[in-house]
Amino acid sequence: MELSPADIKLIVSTLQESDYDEAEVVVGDVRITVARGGARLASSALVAPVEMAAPAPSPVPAPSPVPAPAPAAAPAPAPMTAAPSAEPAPGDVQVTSPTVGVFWRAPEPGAAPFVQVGSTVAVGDTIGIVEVMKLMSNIAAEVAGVVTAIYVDNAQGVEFGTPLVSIRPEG
Amino acid sequence: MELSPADIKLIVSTLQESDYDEAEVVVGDVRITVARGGARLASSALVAPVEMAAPAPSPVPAPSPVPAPAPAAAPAPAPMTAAPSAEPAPGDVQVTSPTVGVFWRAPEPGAAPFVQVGSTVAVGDTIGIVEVMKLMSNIAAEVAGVVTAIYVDNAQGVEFGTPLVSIRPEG
Amino acid sequence: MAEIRRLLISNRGEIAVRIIRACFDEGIESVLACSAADTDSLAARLADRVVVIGPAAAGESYLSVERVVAAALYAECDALHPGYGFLSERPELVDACQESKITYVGPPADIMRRAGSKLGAREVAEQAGIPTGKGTPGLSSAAEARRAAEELDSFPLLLKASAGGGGRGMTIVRSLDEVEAAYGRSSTEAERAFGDGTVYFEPYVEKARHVEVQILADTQGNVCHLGERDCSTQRRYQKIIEEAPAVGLPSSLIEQIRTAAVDLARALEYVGAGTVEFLVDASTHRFIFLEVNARVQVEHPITEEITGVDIVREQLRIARGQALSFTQEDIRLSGHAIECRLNAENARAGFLPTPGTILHWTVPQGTGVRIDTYAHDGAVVAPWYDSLVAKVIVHASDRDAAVALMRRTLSRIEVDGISTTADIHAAILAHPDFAREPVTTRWVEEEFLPTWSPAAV
Amino acid sequence: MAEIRRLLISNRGEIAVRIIRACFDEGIESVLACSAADTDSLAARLADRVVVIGPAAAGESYLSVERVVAAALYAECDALHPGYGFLSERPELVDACQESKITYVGPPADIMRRAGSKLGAREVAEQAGIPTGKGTPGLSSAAEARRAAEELDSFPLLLKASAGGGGRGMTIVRSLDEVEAAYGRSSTEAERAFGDGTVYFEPYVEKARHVEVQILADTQGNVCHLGERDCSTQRRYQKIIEEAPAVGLPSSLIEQIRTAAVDLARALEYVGAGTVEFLVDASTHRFIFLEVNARVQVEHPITEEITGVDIVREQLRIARGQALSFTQEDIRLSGHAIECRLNAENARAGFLPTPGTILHWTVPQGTGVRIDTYAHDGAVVAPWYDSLVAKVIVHASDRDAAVALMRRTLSRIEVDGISTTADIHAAILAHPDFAREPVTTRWVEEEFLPTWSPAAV
Repeated sequence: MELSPADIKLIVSTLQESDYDEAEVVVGDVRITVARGGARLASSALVAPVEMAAPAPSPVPAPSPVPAPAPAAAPAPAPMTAAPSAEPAPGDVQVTSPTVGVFWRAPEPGAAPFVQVGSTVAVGDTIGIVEVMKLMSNIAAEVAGVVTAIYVDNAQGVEFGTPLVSIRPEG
Repeated sequence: MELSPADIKLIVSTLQESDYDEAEVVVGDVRITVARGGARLASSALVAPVEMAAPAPSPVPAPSPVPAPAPAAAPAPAPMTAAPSAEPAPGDVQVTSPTVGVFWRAPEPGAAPFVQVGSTVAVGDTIGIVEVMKLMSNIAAEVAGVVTAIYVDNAQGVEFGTPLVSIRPEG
Repeated sequence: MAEIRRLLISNRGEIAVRIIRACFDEGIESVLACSAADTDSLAARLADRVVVIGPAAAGESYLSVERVVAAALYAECDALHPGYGFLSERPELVDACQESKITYVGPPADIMRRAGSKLGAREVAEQAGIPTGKGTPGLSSAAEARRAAEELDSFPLLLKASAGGGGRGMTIVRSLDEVEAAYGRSSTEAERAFGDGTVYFEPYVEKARHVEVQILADTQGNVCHLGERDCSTQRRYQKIIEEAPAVGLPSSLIEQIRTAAVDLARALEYVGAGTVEFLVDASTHRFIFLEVNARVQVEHPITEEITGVDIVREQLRIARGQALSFTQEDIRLSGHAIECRLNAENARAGFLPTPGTILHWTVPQGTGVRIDTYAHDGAVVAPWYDSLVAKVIVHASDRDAAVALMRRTLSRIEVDGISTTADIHAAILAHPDFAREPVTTRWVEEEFLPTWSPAAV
Repeated sequence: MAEIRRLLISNRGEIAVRIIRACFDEGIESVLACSAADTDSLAARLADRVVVIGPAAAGESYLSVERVVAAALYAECDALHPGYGFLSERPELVDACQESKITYVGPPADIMRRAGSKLGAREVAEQAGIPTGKGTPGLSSAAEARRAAEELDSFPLLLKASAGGGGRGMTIVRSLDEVEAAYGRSSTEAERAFGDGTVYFEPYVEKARHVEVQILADTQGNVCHLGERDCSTQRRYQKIIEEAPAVGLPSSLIEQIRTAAVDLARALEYVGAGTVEFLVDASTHRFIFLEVNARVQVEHPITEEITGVDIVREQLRIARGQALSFTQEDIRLSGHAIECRLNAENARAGFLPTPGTILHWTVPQGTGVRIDTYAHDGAVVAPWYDSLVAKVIVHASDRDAAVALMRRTLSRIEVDGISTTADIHAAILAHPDFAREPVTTRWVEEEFLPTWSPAAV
């Protein structure tokens, strides 16, 4: 890995925003050591380097298990909600929206949602509907497995490529 | 990774804006150690001496402004000739012009040129003169060796960085 | 009055940038509805918000009425500007906007339907006393086409598609023998391109100039023209250089053409920005009505330059229900403007499109030089869409000065990473025929290209 | 008449781009003399040719009279434009150009010498009956400074350097005790910055507005003013926002100031573009002459916007020996223009310069918005030179509209990779004091910054 001065700047500002009073980052022949609030600079020459791990990615927000009412008398779509940062767990398969539109988790208002976190799905099972104007598109599971995350609430607007659910393949 | 003075400036100003009272950044043979607010410079004092090695000065030798006896009735400089594509042979050292100006291969009109291809030069030997307005700069060989190429004709205009000659180091 | 606070732009490239500029000027929030291929485009950078509506393929993004309207609802836009091309002349989009209470920046659906059918518009023109090509009605079979050609009995004829534009579906027919094959070709191409295979005959004018009049009409009954453009420099019915005004024609003829355009707009009860296209016989100076384009035109900037009117801002005014910001008497044409369409094409290799990443983009800055583009260092010319990269527009005191300024401008354009048509533009502008006066519509193909680069013909 | 076919630009950044534009307009070949740090700059891209004159350090490139003239000879230029800063007010460059038969775009050397010395110019102004600061002559020692201060006996006083500008060498002296330390500081700074340690006293005006008049004078005796600019929004004597015209002052006062500027230009037998700077006491509305800037000014675009005159092209006309393209009667001031200097600085960290590579550069396009810059994606803000990255200029119908347009423009600027002063500009424009009327020269430091960001004071 090659670091540029801009990278060093980024690292220092990352450390700056962290809680750490002392830190050392060694990447190849680059070593960055910082200390504050009375902490002393433990010289790298004297101690083993403390590897400052990159912060873990923010956990995916738990999807609301509440099955909200779906189409029929469709309410105005929830507008412009920022897509949640959706990083699937390694090996999980993400299903994304094929179009701009509104995501419906259940076939009709009051009905049970197609899937919940923990549901087992087969290939082709419907996991939700994306409505574009009055056109309903069934969204199908591309793999068989267990639903591990649902990223979008019922009746929420989605864009092309917005992650909808994650599935951990079975077998 | 190679640091320029601008990079060092960037790193120091990054640290400056941070909360850290002590910091050390080591990149290859460059070590930047800072401390403030009563903090002591712990590391470098205990280990190696502070090696705030500034990058090597620009490779261009300081031209000696020795007034060389130059063209009496100076012809107009040959204008805007595209710099010949000058790729030195591996291992050869290129001498480049320290300034925009006119290159003179001989100390005066009609005199023998300072060097020819095949000439042997010692460190500091004059290989030509670059005239900028009426100021003459002797261009000196930085290494001892044999002249392997001369890229610029007599009285030809050169820019900063234009390759003038190549020298194959001896020994 | 319909207030416009947030406007969806269902387009891409330079026209999206142009519309965002008008939004900025009007204090309107701009939302770009774009495909997944365009999320890093200049328009996406400049827009206040971006909604990704579908994958790169236009059919599932820019050409989907449903997705475009869904994006407008999703982003809570109160208006929609379709630009040109894509859905800009689809009455279904206008209807869908109306249903969703979104102000459509363009003519109402019924007017668009009337203006959009060439046969229908020709009928209205005839009723208004405007010369038309005295062509046939729509032809529904090769046999009918043959009968019609026999009846007309004056070749050459031109087979044209009633729907759509851009030269698609057009075929020149020089004898009776060619009719049936030509019918098949035209009708199939029209069906494929516009979903409507209706074609018809018009007399074909050998030496013709394409002259079109820019119209602006508001909902309060004001109809103004902004002078005319000459778009005769074409290759395969595609405009490549446009000029305003049209020079080298009798002023009485120009006056008749402008009046005809306004008359037709009134007869159509037209609302919005529109262009009425005419063909002028270069020898007889007779003109005939061709068609109406019910949207902003690619070449609108040259009219903006010679009139000082901002056509896209006027579109927004009209959409809000406001009156035009000027009257016909306010319009004074000043100087001469030329536009060169810089396409990502290699003219010397049969105008092969050259999509790719622009590695280096340098265009000169100068007084009277305007460059409408989405290009910059690192911009992607996507293979999915048309090849127009930049419109190079100059404005100077007269045609000679404009030609000189355009030549100087083109000579300073540097592009790496893609081929552009800058070289053919420069060659056309340097040609004595072009320098003397505007050329006719077949000049590029018949006179210029064969000597410039045989491969390009 | 001296024809100009090829012009050397011995400058960099946005002003080099600006001069290249004027060359394009005038049909002049542009040659950029640049340092090794600037060979990939926008100016280098736009110039017809580039000559590398030395390493990044300005002393061995942009500040070397010899190298700049050598570059002009090398590239066979017949004229040289120095821009602003660097060598633009060095009579030695003018002399060297004359020796080499290169047309210098600027005043003759003797006029530049006369105008460039503040003390000398003040003397000419006094003879012409123009109010001056009634200051002292040049002071050659701390003791002399103390005697002069005792004699004047009215504090506060301002110690100023006779040479140079940009606020360097200026010190406010509020009591006799401070004189000697202040003298040492000012004189040393002036010596270091301009090679001339001469300083002098002027009365210090607490609430002052900086008003300057743009002058254009040709070799045929025509002297015109293009109205005035208000440049009171300063930090540490550095202009950060400029406006044209100066509003909120009695029109009779403005008239006097404009007349004084023209009178002074005539008294100096001035030739070229120049700026006459005045200080206006915001309470008494009395004005005094400050100094002459014998070159194009950073803030010249706002004057171009309200007058329609292209100042750089007029400089080229004057250099060729042509008459100005207009008369004083032709000049009509229209609307209000504002310029914000976007610097690569972190205002919240004491205006620390932030050189680096611009990773992302997006500025809005809009009517009345002009951005003079060398920035683009990937452009390098070099640590070697000043931090001005872009001049954001707006022009609207009146001051309120211009302030609103500037705020909208700033809100749409996106820059990554470097810090810019866009945030502080936006905050100043949003401040009720600024919105009401132009502020005074100490307002930013004394009123605005302490509440905005204590770190920035």
